[in-house]
Amino acid sequence: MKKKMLFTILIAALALSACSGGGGQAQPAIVRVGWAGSPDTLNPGMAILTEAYTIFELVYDSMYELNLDGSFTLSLAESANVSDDGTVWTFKIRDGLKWHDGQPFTAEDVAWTYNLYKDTPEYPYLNGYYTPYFDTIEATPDNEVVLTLTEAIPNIESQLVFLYILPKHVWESVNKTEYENVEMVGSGPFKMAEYVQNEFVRLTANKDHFSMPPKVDEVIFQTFENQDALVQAIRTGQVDMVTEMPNTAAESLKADENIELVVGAPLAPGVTDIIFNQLDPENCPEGGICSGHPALRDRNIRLAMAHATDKQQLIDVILLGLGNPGLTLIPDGLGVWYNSSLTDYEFDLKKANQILDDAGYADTDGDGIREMPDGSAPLTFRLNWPSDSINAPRMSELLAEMWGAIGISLEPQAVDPDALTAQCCPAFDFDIMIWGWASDPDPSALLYVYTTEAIPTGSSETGYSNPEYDELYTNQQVELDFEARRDIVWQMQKIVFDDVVYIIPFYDANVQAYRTDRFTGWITDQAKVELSDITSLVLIEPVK
Amino acid sequence: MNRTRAVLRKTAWSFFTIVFVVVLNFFLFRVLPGDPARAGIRDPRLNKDAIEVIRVRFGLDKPIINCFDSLNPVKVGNCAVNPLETQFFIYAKNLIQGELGISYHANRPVVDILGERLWNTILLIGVGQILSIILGAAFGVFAAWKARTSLEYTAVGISLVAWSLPTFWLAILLLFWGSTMGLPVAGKATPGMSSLPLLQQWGDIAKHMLLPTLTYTIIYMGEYTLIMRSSLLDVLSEDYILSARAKGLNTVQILRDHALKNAMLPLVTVIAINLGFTVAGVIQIESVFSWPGLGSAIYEAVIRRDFPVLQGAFLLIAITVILANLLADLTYTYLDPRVTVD
Amino acid sequence: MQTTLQSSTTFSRPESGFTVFWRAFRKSRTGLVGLIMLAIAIFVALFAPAIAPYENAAATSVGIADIYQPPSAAHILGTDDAGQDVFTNFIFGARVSLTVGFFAAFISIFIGGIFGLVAGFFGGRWETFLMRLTDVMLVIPDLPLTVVIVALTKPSLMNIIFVIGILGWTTTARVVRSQTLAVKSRKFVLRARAIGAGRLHILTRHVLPLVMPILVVQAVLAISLAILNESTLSFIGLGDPTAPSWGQMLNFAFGRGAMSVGAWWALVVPGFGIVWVVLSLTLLGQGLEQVLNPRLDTHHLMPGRPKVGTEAQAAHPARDIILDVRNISIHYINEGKPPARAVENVSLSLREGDLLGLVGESGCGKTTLMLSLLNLLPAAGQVVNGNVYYKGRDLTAMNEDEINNIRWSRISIIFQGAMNALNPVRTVGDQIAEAILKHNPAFPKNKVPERVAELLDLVGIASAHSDHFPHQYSGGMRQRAMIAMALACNPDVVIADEPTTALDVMIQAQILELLDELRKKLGLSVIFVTHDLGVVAELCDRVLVMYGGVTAEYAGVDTIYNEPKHPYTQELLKAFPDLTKPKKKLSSIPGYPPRLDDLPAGCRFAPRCPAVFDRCQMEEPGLHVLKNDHHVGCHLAEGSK
Amino acid sequence: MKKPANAKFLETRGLKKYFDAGKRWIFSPNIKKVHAVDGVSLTLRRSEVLALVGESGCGKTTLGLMLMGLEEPTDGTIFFEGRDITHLADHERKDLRRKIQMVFQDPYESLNPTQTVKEIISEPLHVHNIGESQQERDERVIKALEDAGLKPADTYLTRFPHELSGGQRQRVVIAAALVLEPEIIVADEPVSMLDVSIRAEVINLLAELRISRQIAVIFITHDLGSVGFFADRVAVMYLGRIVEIGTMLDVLERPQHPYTKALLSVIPVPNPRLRHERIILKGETPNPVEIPPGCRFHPRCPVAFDACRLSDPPMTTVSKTHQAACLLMPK
Repeated sequence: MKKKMLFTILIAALALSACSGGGGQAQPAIVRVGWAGSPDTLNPGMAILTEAYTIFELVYDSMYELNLDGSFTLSLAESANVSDDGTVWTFKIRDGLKWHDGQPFTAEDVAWTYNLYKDTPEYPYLNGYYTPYFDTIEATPDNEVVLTLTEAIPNIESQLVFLYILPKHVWESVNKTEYENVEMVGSGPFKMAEYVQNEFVRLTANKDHFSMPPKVDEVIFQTFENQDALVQAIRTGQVDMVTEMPNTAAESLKADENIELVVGAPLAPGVTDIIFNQLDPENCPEGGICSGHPALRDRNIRLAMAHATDKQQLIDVILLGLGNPGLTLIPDGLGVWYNSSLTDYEFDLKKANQILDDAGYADTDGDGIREMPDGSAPLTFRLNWPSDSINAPRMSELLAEMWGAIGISLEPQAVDPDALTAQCCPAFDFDIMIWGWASDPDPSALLYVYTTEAIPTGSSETGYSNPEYDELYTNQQVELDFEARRDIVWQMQKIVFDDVVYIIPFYDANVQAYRTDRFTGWITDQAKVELSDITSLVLIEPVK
Repeated sequence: MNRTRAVLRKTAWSFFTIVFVVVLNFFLFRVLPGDPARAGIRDPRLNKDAIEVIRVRFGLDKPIINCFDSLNPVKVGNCAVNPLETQFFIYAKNLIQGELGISYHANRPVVDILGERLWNTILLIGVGQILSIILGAAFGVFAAWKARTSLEYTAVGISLVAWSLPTFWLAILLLFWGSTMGLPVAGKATPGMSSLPLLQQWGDIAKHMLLPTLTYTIIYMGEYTLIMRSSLLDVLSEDYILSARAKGLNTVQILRDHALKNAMLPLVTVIAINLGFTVAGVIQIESVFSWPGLGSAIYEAVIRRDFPVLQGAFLLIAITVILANLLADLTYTYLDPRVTVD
Repeated sequence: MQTTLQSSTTFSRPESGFTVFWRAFRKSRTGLVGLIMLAIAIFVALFAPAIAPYENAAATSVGIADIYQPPSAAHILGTDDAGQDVFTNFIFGARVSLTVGFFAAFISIFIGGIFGLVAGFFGGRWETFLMRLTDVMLVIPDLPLTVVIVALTKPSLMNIIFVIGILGWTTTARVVRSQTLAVKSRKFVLRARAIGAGRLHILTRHVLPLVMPILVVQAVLAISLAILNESTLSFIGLGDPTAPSWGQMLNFAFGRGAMSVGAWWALVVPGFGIVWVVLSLTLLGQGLEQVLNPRLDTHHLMPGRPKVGTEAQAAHPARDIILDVRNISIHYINEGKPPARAVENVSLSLREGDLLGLVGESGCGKTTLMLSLLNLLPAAGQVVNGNVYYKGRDLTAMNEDEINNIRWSRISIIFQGAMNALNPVRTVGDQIAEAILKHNPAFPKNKVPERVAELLDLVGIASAHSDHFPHQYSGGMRQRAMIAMALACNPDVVIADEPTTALDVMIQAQILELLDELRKKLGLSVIFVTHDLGVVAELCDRVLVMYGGVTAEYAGVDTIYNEPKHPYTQELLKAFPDLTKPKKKLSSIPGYPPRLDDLPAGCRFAPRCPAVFDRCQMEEPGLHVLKNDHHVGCHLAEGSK
Repeated sequence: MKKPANAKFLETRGLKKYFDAGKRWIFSPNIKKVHAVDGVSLTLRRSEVLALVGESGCGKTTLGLMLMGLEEPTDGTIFFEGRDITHLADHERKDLRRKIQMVFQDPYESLNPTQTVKEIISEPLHVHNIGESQQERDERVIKALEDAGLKPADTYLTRFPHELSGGQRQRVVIAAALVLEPEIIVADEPVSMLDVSIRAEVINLLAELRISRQIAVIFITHDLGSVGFFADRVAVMYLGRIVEIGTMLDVLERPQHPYTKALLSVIPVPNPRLRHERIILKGETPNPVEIPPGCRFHPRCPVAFDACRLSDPPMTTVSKTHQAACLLMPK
């Protein structure tokens, strides 16, 4: 009897679950987003991953909003004033703002948060890069925040945009490093409802948000460790949107009439780079091994290789066409900072061969591989990449073929990412690497990579050193005039492009897909695609 | 007396193995190249000071053991360091307090991460093991009983094929088949179900479990079938089966009362040993089906080189396997009266 | 039936070990299929350049349109994520995958083999150390170790092979150790020591050759595991992406969204390759194992062959004859071979309260005859003629259910080797109780222990031992317990099949005494099977001497011993040591008993018979009945009365 | 070389072998001992057949292995031709091995199934580096085979053990022992696994060898019946001790010890007309871990009296050739 009961219950449970999908009554409008990741932590001081920043963007507010075109809009403050010397900024915070828990949101919270970010050494990602120029931050009784800088900087918006404002009344009493912030009291357009790390994040709408009240009721972000499953999920309607997927899926998803596919540069694009170790062993930093092939220090070699690189084929095969040829570390996704005046080295094997011939690299022993002018060593380079990259091996195959055509051979070898870090910099124990950088909206970070100063710290992967470039770098950091700074940045790009410091095969595009049968209003007409831009989720509404 | 002794000795040995694993576990992850503080955090925004902050946070600024700064390459450091301040001592101390360090990636105690995922894996393995054992044993019994019939050839054939399947390959094929059948392809439950009645939640979980469990069952069932079959074939050729038949017992009675218990013995050992090998399978299944268990935690940790998590999971699994083996040994002692301390 | 050779057969060049092995292996269908499948895979790998339609290199002119193209004339299995021909990669992938498999397996077999051999052979501290190490390795999950090793080295093919190899030795070490221990405990190793051979000599000449087959099986399994492991490592991103193995093909197909495009071929083809090779190796392994560790391919629950031959025979037997066996013939059917004529035309009759001795050398069909009485013949055995009447009912005509009621309750058997005939995991008392309850379901449950105690007491075992397991009994006690069990249902007939063969003389005497006592006390009729003439002389009323499956002589005990007519009986008696006539030189019968599947024409004893004459070579003698119910199966007895 | 026929040339004095019962365990320092052989003194003369008789567990096999140097004695000494060979290392024993050879009980187990008959028999020659040339070795192998009754020898050379019958195998084992031209053969139950019709062959073979090659034989058996035909002397063992020793006729016809009497009485006689009263001892040989006090046979002895529980009877001389250890014996 007992057994039978249990069985009945099980059957009932299955039956219930089977019909739970299509309930009749007015269901809340829930947007399901599938993504391949999950926030690493919800503590804004400790977070690294984009997924975390996406949630911050939705749940918190910050001083500025970053728009899809790369421009900034003032968000929390009604107005921002800067002193004439550019060191004192005064932000007037909107009145009547409220935290999700009902407490009033004031300038005090803002000032407290900025001080927290600035003074907590365990938040190195923030105070190491975004707050180094902050001197003092104070709140005034007029609901104003006064930010005093140590020196004038040109890019205050990009410094503030990722500094999310935390509720002082919650954060005052917690351990700043250990706090996991799962409850996440914020002020943004969505409220945290439920969070299970690596499973899902469930947010409910904050319909009272001052600028962007969402039209849907809930957003659920679900983690898919398997990209094929993700594609399958949007196909079968288990999710309404996917933020990333294999490029291969694009074509077939496009064919689905209920799915709209968007391709564009990401807001903070990733850069794939082919890195040449050009460090002269004489300048070997402390702890360095500096075993780079001497030929790579010769610009002719690098230039010839640039001419022998068919970027379009790389884009076609590796990205299925969803990307643009790259020039320098500054991607086209950075908008104005991207030097669009540069013309890429054309793919021309004849020219490449010519360059090598002229420079004295000849194939003296007839094995199809050129030797150094003194005949000492063949042009055989070790090619390494982090073993967690699935695209790099394909790229290495293609590069081996392309460069083989100009008498350069490669010894391809995947390396554990940690081991590669150890091998890379500042050890300089490699010849060529395929790796990548993630970018910041401001070009400064990526430009730093080329500086001489970065060689011993490990940020410089190439060992490139050019005093002229170093000086320009310092200048752009303090140039307040936007146009003038942009010119310097462009000039810097020209220098490193001419010196062929890297070969940047491409800037990859972001591919996202939306189901249009349940929600409408997705932003699909922008040049860029980014989930951490919240506009879509705020704008969409259920299909009637 | 003998049995108590055997139990004691086996328990003691298991304890020593655990201690060994604990120590090995520490050094294994310390011989790795590179600086964990920088690994996976390749970020131009970090300056030297910031890196130092991270190293301090993860306790990597301390010497590994007294006199040795690092193991790779081994070099003699400052012997004046208080041994209590070494990484090894801190690791041991934390371990005793039930702490496994902080995840490089998730900024959370490893214990919390593993803790919440452990149960999901136990659920998956539990159901999968039970199903595969029951089905495998049943097929094995039929195959042996009906030896040299098409029934046996079918059962053995299917089992051999199942045994030969790469786990993740089967998982991905099932995932595609399942998704066309409208089955969920990821996760343990539909997010946001927690407000629904318990029954409905269970049903939802059951639906999510279907594909991973099926994969698991297929992969391991084959092995159990083969073992059960060969073990039962051995038993059925024993003289005491003949004497049971001579006693007038019918086939069912013979199988039930004389053959099964004896034939189960090898299976018990294999099940316990299998737990260790299951890890690789669970990693593949969980990561294909995004099942939030230990396996996918390990997979992510491998991808992200999140060594504290890997180290914790490693320890957890090793200890589980050691205990499972101990349990199997003791079960064996219980099941087979012939086992005494030798 | 032991394999014996006629010493008279002239000898051709004997087969090498390989030929013998191959002949046995050929019979294993699984093994053959596996071998063929593997051969195909190896062939493909070896001749990859000739088979593959394209050269093993990425196509230079690949464009976006070439990626994930479905199967077509140009690409019969489609293209992959880099526009490469899947079929070509599949063919070349066989090379890499098999290389990984073979080399990794070699490493693990090498390490495991040495560890196992050393541990098993030298024992002592080495063994403790190595086996503990093996235990520890077994509980340590492979994967973290692999991660660390791959991170420490580089994910090159060499290192992958190395990692898989050194992580895979544990099973081999265990198996090799136990095999080494088994070989080491065999007497020929002791004998080698006795002739003064050193350890190295014993290890290389005696142990290694016998461990080798196990190593081969292990190697086959290790190869398949290595191939699976390589694909798993590739899946987790720890493989060598520059080595185009099947695992890497899968890795690229996964990582680069083959399924999302619907390019199933990129996924299914390499997966199929892995399944093919792993399956072939598994099958091969199974086949090898069957050869090396031949398990009877029959067991006691397999349905026997239906009886063929004559129907019920005429005359109803005399009233006091309880068991009447009439002209029974039993063959063992071997597929594709002549049947082994294990018993031919044997008749016997057992009177109530009598003790009938059944004597013969090993392999003469005694046990087969006894098993046939209760329809317990193995699956290959078939009653081709004759009947067995128990109180007038034909047992050979009964179905399984009907005979189950006769078994044990009317006729029970005391098996040879009681250790094996008792279930080791159930207590002796429990096994006796089972027999009682089976045939007497109405027996009051609470009285059962009492009855068990009574039975044990009857055979001289203290009832306290009823809770013990068979292994806790000594050999003599087990045999007594077996007797107690045989008496559990008060049977009329007890068949004792060599109950004392493995026992010491004193214990043997005890058991015989006990049997004789019980027979008298309980009025049992007993058939006593033995090869020991002395035992028969001590106990029996009538004796049936069997040779090569036929009746040699059947008569009262005194006739057999004092007036034997068959030359075999005569010779057998001469070969038996008789303490009453010491210092007499023992005579032996030259030659060996015939193989039952290769019987000589004419008399089966003719090749060994001292009185052989021409007729014996041609004609099988009939059974001649002399006075006193004396049956003799010899031409010489013809006509004599 | 002159070989005095009756010189003592193998002798044991107070030979003991104790095994540990169970594994050593930290908490139980006093481990129990199995008293497998518990003080055996005997002598073997040249070309003498000495039968060692007793039930299983009486220590007769262990004794044989100790004589072979395959078990290390716990106590006592073994002399061979007056030389103490008790604790020789393996390399010191090598030449001794040529002189003392062993034949084991199970002919199926004592041959390596992967070796041919020729390999098996020539192996001792290789081990001891005997023979100048291959030809000489081959001749020795053939001679050993023929001496062991395997004729014509060359038909056997290339066979594997599984192609031989039990009797043939046992002959091969004997040939492998003979090839070293030993002076002693220790035969441990060489016929108990064989069928009756074949047993006689092997026993006769050993009896012949002893005459033709002057080989002394220690014949270990549990069956008194099978020794009567060729043993010169018989030693009866019980629980690790010799309880009676004497010439064959002494023991078979004038047994002194009740145990010997019992053993003799239970030997089946192949003649129904000679059925006789048998002395059947109760129970089985006791566990050699706990040796009964006093006379170790007293718990099973049909004629035991009080004194037997208290004093351990010494070996008493019955005649010049006959000794036994029983309190009932006339002094």
